[in-house]
Amino acid sequence: MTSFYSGPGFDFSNTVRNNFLQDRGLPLPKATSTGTTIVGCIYKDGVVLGADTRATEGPIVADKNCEKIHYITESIRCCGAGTAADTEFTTALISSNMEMHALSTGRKPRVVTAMTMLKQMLFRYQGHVGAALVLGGVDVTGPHLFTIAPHGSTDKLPYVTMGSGSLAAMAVFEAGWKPDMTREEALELVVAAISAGIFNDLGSGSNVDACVITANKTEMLRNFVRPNERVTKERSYGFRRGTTAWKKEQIRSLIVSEEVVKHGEAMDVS
Amino acid sequence: MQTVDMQQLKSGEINLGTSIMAVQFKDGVVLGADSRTTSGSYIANRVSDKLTHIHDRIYCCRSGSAADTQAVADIVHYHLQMHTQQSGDRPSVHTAATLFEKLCYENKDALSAGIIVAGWDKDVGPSVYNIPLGGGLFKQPWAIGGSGSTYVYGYCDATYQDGWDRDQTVEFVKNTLALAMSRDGSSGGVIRMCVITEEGVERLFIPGNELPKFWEGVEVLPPLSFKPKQQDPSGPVPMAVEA
Amino acid sequence: MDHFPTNWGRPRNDAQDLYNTYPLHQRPNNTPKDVFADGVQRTQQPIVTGTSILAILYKDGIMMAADTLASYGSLSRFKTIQRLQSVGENTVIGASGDMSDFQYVQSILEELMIEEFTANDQNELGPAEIHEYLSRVYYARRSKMNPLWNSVLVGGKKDGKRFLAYVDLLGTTYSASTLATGYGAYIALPLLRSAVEGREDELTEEQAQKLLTDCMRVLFYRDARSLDKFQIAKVTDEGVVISDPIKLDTTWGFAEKIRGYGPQTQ
Amino acid sequence: MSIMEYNGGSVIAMVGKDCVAIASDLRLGVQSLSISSNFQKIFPVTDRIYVGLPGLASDVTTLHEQFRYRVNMYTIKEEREIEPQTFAQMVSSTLYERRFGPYFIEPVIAGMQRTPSGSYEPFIAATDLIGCLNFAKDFVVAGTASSELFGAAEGLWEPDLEAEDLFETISQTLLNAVDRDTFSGWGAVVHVMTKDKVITRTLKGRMD
Amino acid sequence: MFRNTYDSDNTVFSPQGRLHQVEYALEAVKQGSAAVGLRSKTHAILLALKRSTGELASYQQKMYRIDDHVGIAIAGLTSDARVLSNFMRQQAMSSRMVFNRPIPVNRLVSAIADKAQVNTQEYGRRPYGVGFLVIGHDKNGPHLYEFSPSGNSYEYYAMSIGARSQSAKTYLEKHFESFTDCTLEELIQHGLHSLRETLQQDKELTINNTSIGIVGPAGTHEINVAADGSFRILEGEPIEIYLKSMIPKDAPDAGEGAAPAAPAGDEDVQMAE
Amino acid sequence: MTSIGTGYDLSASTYSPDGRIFQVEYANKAVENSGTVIGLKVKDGIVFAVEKLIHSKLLVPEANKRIQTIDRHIGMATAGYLADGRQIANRARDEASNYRETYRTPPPLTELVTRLRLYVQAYTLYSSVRPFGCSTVIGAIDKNGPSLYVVEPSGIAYGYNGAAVGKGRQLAKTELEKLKLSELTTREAVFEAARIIYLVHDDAKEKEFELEMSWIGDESGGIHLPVPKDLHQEAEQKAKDALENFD
Repeated sequence: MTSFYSGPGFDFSNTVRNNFLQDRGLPLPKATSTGTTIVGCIYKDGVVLGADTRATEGPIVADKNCEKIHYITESIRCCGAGTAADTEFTTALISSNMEMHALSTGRKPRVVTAMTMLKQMLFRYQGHVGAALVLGGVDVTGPHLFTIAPHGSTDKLPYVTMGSGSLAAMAVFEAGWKPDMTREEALELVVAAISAGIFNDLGSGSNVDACVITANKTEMLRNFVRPNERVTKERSYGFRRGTTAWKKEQIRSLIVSEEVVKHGEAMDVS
Repeated sequence: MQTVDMQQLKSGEINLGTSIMAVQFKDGVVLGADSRTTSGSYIANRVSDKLTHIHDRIYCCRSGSAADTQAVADIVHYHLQMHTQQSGDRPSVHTAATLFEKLCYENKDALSAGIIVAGWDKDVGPSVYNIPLGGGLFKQPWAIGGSGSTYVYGYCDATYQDGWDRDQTVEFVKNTLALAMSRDGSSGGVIRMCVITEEGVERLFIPGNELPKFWEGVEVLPPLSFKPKQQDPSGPVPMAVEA
Repeated sequence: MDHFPTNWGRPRNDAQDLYNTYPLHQRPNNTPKDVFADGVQRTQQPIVTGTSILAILYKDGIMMAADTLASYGSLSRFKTIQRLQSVGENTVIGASGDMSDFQYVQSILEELMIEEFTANDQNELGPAEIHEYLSRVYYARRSKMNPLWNSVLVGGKKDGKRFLAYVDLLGTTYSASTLATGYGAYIALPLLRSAVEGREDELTEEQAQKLLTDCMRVLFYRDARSLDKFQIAKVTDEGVVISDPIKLDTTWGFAEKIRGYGPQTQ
Repeated sequence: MSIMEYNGGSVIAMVGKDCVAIASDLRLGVQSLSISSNFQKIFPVTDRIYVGLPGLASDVTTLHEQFRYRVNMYTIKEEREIEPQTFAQMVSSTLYERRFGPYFIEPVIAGMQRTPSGSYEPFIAATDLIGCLNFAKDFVVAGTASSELFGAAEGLWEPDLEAEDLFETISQTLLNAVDRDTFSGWGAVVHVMTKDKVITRTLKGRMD
Repeated sequence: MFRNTYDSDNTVFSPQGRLHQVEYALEAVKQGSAAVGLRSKTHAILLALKRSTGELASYQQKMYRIDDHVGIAIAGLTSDARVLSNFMRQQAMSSRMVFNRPIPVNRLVSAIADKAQVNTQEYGRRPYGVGFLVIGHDKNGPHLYEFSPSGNSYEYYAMSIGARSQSAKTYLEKHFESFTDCTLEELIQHGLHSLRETLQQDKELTINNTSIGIVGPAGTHEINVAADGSFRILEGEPIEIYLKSMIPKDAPDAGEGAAPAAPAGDEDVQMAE
Repeated sequence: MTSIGTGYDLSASTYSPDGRIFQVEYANKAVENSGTVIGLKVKDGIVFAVEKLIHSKLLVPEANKRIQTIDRHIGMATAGYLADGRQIANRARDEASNYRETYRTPPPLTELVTRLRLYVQAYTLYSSVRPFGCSTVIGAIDKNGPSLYVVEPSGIAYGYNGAAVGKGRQLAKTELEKLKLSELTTREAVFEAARIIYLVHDDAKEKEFELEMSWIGDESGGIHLPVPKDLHQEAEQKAKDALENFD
């Protein structure tokens, strides 16, 4: 049972078996992916990030309100698109490393540091770790915004989009972005860009999450806009008790009932 | 893009379709590049900077996979900084180019990178090196690369002359890139240029709406409908018919 | 012996017109089947291609836009190609996809319009009829496994009614107040939808033209097979007007200070 | 056929008012051949955590053992019982470790989470086969009948169901969904957890 | 009968440049019972006299619906009419399928005329032995066409074909200028009067031997007519009311007289103002 | 009439002993009995005019067209059997369309006439068909400017500056010859054409008729269109006036 020992990094012990199964004509299943529209834009005082909240598994909506803006440090956040598990774990790992880095240097970490860690990790996995990221934050050198593609390439731009809805969102930016916007203008533009993705791209949907980062404050605006609220059902579809026939019932009580028996010596319990 | 094939290869990678070039002149070198980054035919970045700082007087132009060329450039940059720290002296362009070549050659199966390295050093003055896909180091007075370069080899051969000054060289780089960008769908956007001389590095920027103009054709293809042409009716009577 | 000169050179085919009941000029032309037909490869992909077409409804009619580029792979091969075409007095069509197929479609539409003209009975084909006809043509060709590789927008205004619809290489059709083909469907359509839907009867010509120009600019920024030169066609009660090529004004200045792709600052 | 359909099986978990339920079918098959009508896919982890493991049967066993091992190690090291939230993270990282050679399991977790005030609140979660967590507020599903379960649950689930009502809703959701899935069925089992007891019922279902 | 050398087949011109076979085919049309067509600026109608071969036989169909907007009345060989009307239906359906538009009526008539011409020029065929009156409406209003086996087709204000059609024609020629502003009821009345002219002595129009075909908006006596006034055939009971509106032939102002006035006391027939 | 009863005149595939094909000659007879059709080729265009005989007053005026359009720039009118005329027009349209399909350019009239006369001639060769009982006046403005032809039932086609077929052709030809056609404008030719038709009809003193005219010229944008209503009326009025003065 060597497999119970788990070292750092990925475990490839199943790959031989899985490849064998695949060769036998059994295709490997799909992982949860965030079809996703994620965006970021620099404004006068900082950075605004935005994301939709739909997760998909093939054509199925797997999660209607997931979180795609991940925490890196207090003033650095990262939106993730692509294979959901990869974006989760990659950002979690870098977040952890950034914390360590901050502790060991004793300084507020910089956005380029996170960017470099992320791109080097993704490049190492040659695109197999399917994370497409929008990294934004403010550090001593000012606001920064990057995209990091799954293969490890980065781009530095004042406004960026990623994910399957990136084209729709980029159209909104290209038509409406201008330098030195106010917080309200930037936020409005980000909401419009995400909404374009939500309403025009099948891989994106539900709500708009936003995050406004300035030099001394980070506002995580979870479900900032909810344009797709489900209307409450007019009638209840609850079943009458006893509808379902069962064959066997077993009840396990979790209440540990103690009977206190008067005894000669108190507190002598073994 | 909704599902991720777990066995995916390097598909959907971001590409620098690119038109890049570097030309040397008496006092230095001029590097130039377009600014388009594509993923398929989507322009992922229309204002990218493909001129990468390697050292004080050495820059490179990148073409091929964005991820690969960035990784290679970062590694060389790291090495040259270490080199400077250890030797206390600026590296030569040749040194930088050699490092690039070594990485590209030894990892030729894993990389897709075509790089032009150019700069100025005190040993030989200006120099331009071309490292094509798969490695190999080729010193040239001028070098072009990327998908757009195939459209302008003829223009470069016909135009380039030794002994140009800075301004002539800049003009040549600008025109060549504009021609390549106008024909290559994978190149476009703005022209970024770097002039590297002993004195320093100067950045030049030509926005997309101010590129040099060349022949583009003026008319659009007329519709198929026809307009009869008037002719002198006193001309020959058509067709002689046997009685 | 077949005594009818018009039948010579045509094999007799009992499956069609057994008793020659068709007028001479309409007899089905029963050309012999190509013996190699089974091994023939049909068009597998477009070669010389045009990119997006955009079209919207507005107050006075419909407006359509297309750039003037025909690409050959990534080569910008022909930069002065008109991809908008008026058909009759009330209709305009625009095509993306294979330009050779589009030219063929233009020629059959020209034939059709001449046929209509020679009938000389004031029964013109309007946009709805032309769209229906095109959908039959495209569907017939895809059913022969030999599609015409286009996405076409058909728009027009006839008898006070605006019409805008789409047909593609499979014969798929649909109609909406905003339409776009190619990359336009991803990039321009979100903008068009939010600007036009629900305001079809309010949008003025100036607003419509500005909207399409803005979308063409965005497309030029983000579509690697596009050009900064385009044409706008409008169809109103006054008929079809296709503009001269318009050059886009574009903005790049914000990028001047960008250095490198990461930590680089010089 | 996908490897996920090789043995068949589906699991669903739902949140109620101060209670949580998790249910699965009982089929074990080899492709279209049914082998067992009493194949348990839901396992107790602690008193207040159940985990459902639909997917490849050999991996069901392997992962169950693996989780048991890791939960025991946690209990020994930490000297406390693992909470559902923590367990979900453990499941997630266990699966992601094998990002490039995954187990063919899509776990579903249901439990009663202890709140700082000492009471319990319902908790459900599911992950995909490489450990992407999905914390839902209503229900989670997995397995070969997942699309049918999504549809049925989307229509039937209501907030704040009492334990007995939750039992009816989850049972009907499961039974109706698996009736439209060839790879699931052959009976079903439901566990309803409240803060002080776990009711386990074996349902009558179609045996075809 | 005089034996003519130049009439044995349709590929021979007579020395005068005539085509006797075609002329004989036109005679075949006259073998059929009469049909009358006329139009106002809102309606076009057909009226036809149906024959029955005997007490036990039904009346022969004289009218066919081609499409929503087109109908025909026939005179001559019924079997030829079937072939041609079927062809017309195909043409009409093809126009709807390919262009999503009702076929322009003139083109439909030209199509069968072109088809008929072939049979006048090639050996081994005979010209069709049937004539049509075609009514239809399009954006230019109602139309009436005559198609004949010679391959000719013309648009008329009013026309009649078939046996003794000349008498009907005489009536029509006398009154056609007033048709333009007629109501549907007046138009039918005129039609019935002219159709009556073709009857043999001692016969009269009844609900059994008369068919009426209409395109145009619903008349006062009609119910369940589509809003676009598509083609419908009236037979049997519904035409009773129209037959009643006829002015008896021996009445002083009937038949040859001036435009019929509304019968006194009959409120169903309204005169146009 | 040496032909009748000899048996040499019963088929288009039969020569008479003196080398004539009587069926073709008979076909010409059909043409000679029909309403007059004239065509004028002038400096900058073509004008057609037809004497449309009215066989019934029930006919809708202006509805039954005798002049047909072959292509945007080609028009034609026939005299003789009208159904045959339409057959020829349909063939001409097919040929024009075929030419366009092959060469992607509007067909020149010479080419079209060549094809058309071969078609007509084929019907003079066999006993299985009869020749066309109509003559065709066809005209166009193409890349060589205006041109005008007549295709006869024999398959012969001549180019003309002024053409006339049908009953009144002799008088019409005499009138046409008086005109300086190469100096007339298309608009002027409309008046002349109307006058000639009225003149030849008057000569025959026959049934009612209707004048139908079309033109191809600068004013019609180089395409074949009916003469505009007002111009048509003006020309018709002038023709009537001229006739009265003439009498």
